Amino acid sequence: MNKVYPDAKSALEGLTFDGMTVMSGGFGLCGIPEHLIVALRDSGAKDLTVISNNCGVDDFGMGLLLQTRQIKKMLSSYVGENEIFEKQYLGGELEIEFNPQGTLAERIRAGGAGIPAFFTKTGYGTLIAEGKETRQFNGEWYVMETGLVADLSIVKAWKGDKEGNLIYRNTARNFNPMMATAGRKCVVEVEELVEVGELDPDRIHTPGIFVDRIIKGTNYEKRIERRTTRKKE
Amino acid sequence: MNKVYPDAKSALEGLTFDGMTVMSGGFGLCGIPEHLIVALRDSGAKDLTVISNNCGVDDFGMGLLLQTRQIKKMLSSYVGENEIFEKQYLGGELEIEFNPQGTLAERIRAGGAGIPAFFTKTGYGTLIAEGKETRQFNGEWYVMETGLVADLSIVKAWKGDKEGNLIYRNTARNFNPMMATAGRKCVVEVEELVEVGELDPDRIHTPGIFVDRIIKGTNYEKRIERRTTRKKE
Amino acid sequence: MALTREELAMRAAQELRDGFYVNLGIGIPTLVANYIPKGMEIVLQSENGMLGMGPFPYEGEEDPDLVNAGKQTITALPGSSFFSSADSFGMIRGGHIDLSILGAMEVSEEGDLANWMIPGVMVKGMGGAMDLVAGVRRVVVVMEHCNKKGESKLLHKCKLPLTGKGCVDLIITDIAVFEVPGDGTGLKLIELAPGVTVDEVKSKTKATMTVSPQLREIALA
Amino acid sequence: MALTREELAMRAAQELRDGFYVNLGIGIPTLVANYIPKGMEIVLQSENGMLGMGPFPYEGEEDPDLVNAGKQTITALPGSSFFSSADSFGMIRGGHIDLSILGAMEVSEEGDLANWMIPGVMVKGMGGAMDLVAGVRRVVVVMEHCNKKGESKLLHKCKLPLTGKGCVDLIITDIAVFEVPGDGTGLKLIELAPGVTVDEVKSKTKATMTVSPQLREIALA
Repeated sequence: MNKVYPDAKSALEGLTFDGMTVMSGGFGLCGIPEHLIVALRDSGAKDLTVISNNCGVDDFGMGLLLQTRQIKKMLSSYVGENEIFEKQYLGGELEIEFNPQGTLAERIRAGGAGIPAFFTKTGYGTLIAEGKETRQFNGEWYVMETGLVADLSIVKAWKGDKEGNLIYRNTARNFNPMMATAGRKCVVEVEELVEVGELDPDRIHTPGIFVDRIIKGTNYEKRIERRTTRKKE
Repeated sequence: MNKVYPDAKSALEGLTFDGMTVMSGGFGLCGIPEHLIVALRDSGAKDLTVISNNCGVDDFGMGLLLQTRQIKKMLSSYVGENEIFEKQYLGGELEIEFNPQGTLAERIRAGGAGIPAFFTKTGYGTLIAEGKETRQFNGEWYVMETGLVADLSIVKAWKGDKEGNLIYRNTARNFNPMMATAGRKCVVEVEELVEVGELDPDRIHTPGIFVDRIIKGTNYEKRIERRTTRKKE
Repeated sequence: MALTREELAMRAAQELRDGFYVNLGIGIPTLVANYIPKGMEIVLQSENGMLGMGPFPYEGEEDPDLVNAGKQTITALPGSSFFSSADSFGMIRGGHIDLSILGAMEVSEEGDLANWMIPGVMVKGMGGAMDLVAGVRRVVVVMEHCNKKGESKLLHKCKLPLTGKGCVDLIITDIAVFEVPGDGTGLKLIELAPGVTVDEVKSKTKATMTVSPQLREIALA
Repeated sequence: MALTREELAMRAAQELRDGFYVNLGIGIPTLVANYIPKGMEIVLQSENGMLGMGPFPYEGEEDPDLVNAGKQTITALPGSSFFSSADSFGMIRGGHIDLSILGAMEVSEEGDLANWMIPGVMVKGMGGAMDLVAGVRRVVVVMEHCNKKGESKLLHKCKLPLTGKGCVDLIITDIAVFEVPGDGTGLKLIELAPGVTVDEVKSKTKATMTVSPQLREIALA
């Protein structure tokens, strides 16, 4: 069972189709599967529903699929960094379903863990709860939210082995581990691909069982969205 | 904010009371907080509701609290290794609520994560679903289960730092990480207590935010329940 | 001739496919690990929180922090990973395990399974069995065809409390193999142990059953 | 005299307690980190998946894999930990964060908060704000008392779509500090900015309010 593919294009081959749902890891531009996003664009698949906390910027990350008008609908918690997004949204070309960030994260985790629905306090009494079942537990009100799954998850990790065991780095972990569990197919890109057995089994964040295909990405841009620094004193 | 206590007895001081609910980590005898269990026994707190996957053996682990009749009720998935248990149960002294192991794990995780209820396929159409709400999602039937919290969680980790950041080892992880999140108070014992900053932040399984008190245990027995080996050829 | 425990395990091992992630129950299912075909990559899951379960340790190398779901000391393999019980059962419930092989006390013609509780006898608990049968993609039961009293363990309806409803996909007994279509037609006999006749199976089976046109002998080579 | 942004942050910092785990919103709340009293141990959470957020990196030491919830490059500290967004919001929703300090567009006299959406204007999303106000034990709002048109941001009822219902515990504005009893009595004025009168606050506040018998001047030393 070889899971290793030579590049992003080959790794997505046969897995993309029009109208599909795709989960894409990352928070802002941090920890996004930058090569797989390009390959997804190049696949030409259109009318995509994309589940991703944000939608990249105009010329990087998921923004690339806005440029080509491949996205029909986004499920996100925040999309403020993207002018093309705004234009397509206001023009009625793009649909958006806002989810509170924690609800989004939990819905994906639930989808991967076989939980079709759960209750959360988040959003009770707000627009988010409209049309959803609400219920009291122990005197407090909660909203029922459903699990999310996707046809395909694209995930970025730091290190991976050939079995698909993954380790993330710093805050680039974010949505990637849950998305790895919630895609019917999961394709991963890593900066470093090692032999099976090289990763400490207690350190693995995502076990290989969730990973169908893996590539070693090269020439990572890893663009920084808001470079903030302090001066050396 | 000092979280470090000199020993198990002092670490439980002021946290135990009659009729309380206690979560105790471990699977069988693997990864149980063996010193905190002894301290809990010595605290004399009685009429305890204990949430623990198993109930130890007659003379080790949670079995010690059966000897002293401190347990009123157990929530477990399997209690087959314990004769005192059987005697007290059949004698009507001890109540038991069986939970499927995955449902138990998820209920604890939910309790710690602010989720009062969720749906699972597990147990649908069985005794476990009796009296519980059942519901269809996407054509399949699910059972609603509720989140669990406890007055106190006692947890065993391998390494910890003085802030309470924890790392578990091998399959001794089991129920410990979720229980750490689901106790109103959480007390931890570790085999190795290190300075803050010594643990790799990407390796930490339980962040210190969940830990109220921590001790370094000594003279671990770490009893093996079923020693199975193969011969060297 | 009824199959031996080892032969049952050999037959069950034929359900493995390259790349499968598999959970094996206690007893005969555990023996299946000894019959993984050479060159086939199988990763064994232990529901207490491990993928990549290896063989028992050598004497003197037992690690109290490394046990399987049967609480036996085991070893890790290259590529193993450890995780919490919540993550482990998320994996199981979420349908990520390809195959579960486990024992049974009773199976009904609709694939209901009973293997955790006998009323009137001290109940030890279901452990992870209910989660496994509900969540794993394919559930294979391996068991004796009849109980100690000689009564069929294959029934119209289970008498014992259920572990799962309509969850069994395949039943391997010491005399026959059945598919479970779960469509109201009952069990479908697809294989016979060497020397066993359809009539013998029918006489020992208290469940509605059909016989596959492709009925063949269990292959044990 | 209305408080400056820095003074607002100084006042908000008085809500910190030793050992607190705290989430700071974008804008003025971020400045609170500069006023943590010496010797007090505060751990800052960043909801994208980090505890123990440190200061901005030195120039040239920015790490694209290390950003805060505002997507700014930051640093880690000894004792930091990283985790997934699901674990991060489990922490938040589960009530493990002691204090959240965040900005607002409107707050109602019952502690309803609006800070994510203006109908008719392009909506960027709520990010983690709804989760924070629903889950964190104590929610402190720091904001200008009036909006750019000079209208009160403290209202009987929020006009804007809510971020959370009855979630605010304390409101710190540039002219006053209010507790939110949430019991139908309205906001309770407890502190005034230097030189500000109760009448001035009343004239600028479109919410039911009471005045605490212990009313005092905001301490900024």
